[in-house]
Amino acid sequence: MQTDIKISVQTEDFSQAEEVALLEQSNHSDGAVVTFCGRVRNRNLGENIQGLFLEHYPGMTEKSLSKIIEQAKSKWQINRVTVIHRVGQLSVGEQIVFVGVTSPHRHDAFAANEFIMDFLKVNAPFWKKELSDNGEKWLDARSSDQDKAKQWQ
Amino acid sequence: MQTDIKISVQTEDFSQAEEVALLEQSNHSDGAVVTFCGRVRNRNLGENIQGLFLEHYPGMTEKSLSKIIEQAKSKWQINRVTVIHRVGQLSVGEQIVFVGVTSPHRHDAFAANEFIMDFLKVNAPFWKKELSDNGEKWLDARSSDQDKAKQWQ
Amino acid sequence: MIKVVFFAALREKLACSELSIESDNISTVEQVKQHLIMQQPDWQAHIHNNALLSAVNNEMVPANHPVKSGDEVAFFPPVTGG
Amino acid sequence: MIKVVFFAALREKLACSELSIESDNISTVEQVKQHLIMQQPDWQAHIHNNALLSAVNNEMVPANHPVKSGDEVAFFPPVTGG
Repeated sequence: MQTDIKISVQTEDFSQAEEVALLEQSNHSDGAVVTFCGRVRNRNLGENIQGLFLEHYPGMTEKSLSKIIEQAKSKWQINRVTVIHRVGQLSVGEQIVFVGVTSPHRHDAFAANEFIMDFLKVNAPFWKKELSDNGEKWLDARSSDQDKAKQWQ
Repeated sequence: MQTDIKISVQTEDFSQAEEVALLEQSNHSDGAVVTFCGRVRNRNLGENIQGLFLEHYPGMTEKSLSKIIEQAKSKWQINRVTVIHRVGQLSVGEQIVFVGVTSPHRHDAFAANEFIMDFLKVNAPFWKKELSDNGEKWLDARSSDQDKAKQWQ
Repeated sequence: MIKVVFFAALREKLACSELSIESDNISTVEQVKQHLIMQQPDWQAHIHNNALLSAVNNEMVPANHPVKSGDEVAFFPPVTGG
Repeated sequence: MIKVVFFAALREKLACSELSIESDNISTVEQVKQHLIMQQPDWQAHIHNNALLSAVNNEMVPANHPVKSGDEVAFFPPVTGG
């Protein structure tokens, strides 16, 4: 059986088109493909953003993402999953994270993709430092992200 | 203000990469992009599928999709929406439908995208005729699709 | 005149995609159906099918929806796109 | 020996990304924290922060989680990726 899970933590940018092509390649049983892509916004909490610096915990990051994907696989019928997360310095508009999921059933693909993003937000060891007009600042975690993850239980 | 809604019913194939690029172009306020792509599966209800023929009701189709998108816009904070649906003869593995949604908030992008797909499935005038090993057959609507759409109310 | 259009499996069963009927004495979708069956009795089973959907001027409507001269009335099976 | 690593805002506040401590008399994450504060009293406010998260060997764990020689213990603020 081929490996259907791809996890990558990388400084380089990625191509959504290539990732979708990999998810769909020789895959004629999954009729549904759902993707999420998160990018650096130009505004956050009222401030003008110039960019982000993303730090992570090498080693733990991959294990944590792998565990989240396994949980999703145990809840829904999904076959291929790709998670890419960038680290390092990113400018406004740049891609930060990509999650792609394939399934024979569209609801499974939607639910699993959102589940993976919700748990990535609270369990995967990434930290954002924001560079705005007011200088550098580590972002605080949002209680709304904790609430979203709890809703799956 | 530029038009943020794109609806296309077409026989030609489309490029998800180009559609995502259009959704993201000069769009630095929406941090979340969710896409759905549905493709022709090789199996359905136990039969080997060779392809599909898709018929639609020209004129009504666009109005119906436009109404579904407006409903989604009234429920969630979403900015750009693209819906592409192909008609005519399609082979296994070919793309049938694409829905792309951008938002400042990931949950809004996920929910609106799934809402649009769920209502497209029950309200947009498209019909599939399946070509399988057992010949040609118009597909029956599924009660599970009606149930999914009702869950949003 | 009222324009009547049929789609998909229904179009094939009736062997008809489009026709026009006089609008005299027709004021609802249900009356359009009755008129069609009067003209073509062998269409009865296909037209009097509870699953059949109706649209007037491109809007999905119930059977008691008003119809007037110049309207386009469509009948079709439950949709199966996406 | 126990390897201790710090990340993000905590790493910057402590001005330290990694250190090693003797594992004698240390059997839980909470005891690692106490040991660090004993060595560096000015770390107290940063280490005794209820929001702080802990991981042992790359798994997120509560403060009473066991720790033994050879383990890697990490402390970091709530995560903010995605």
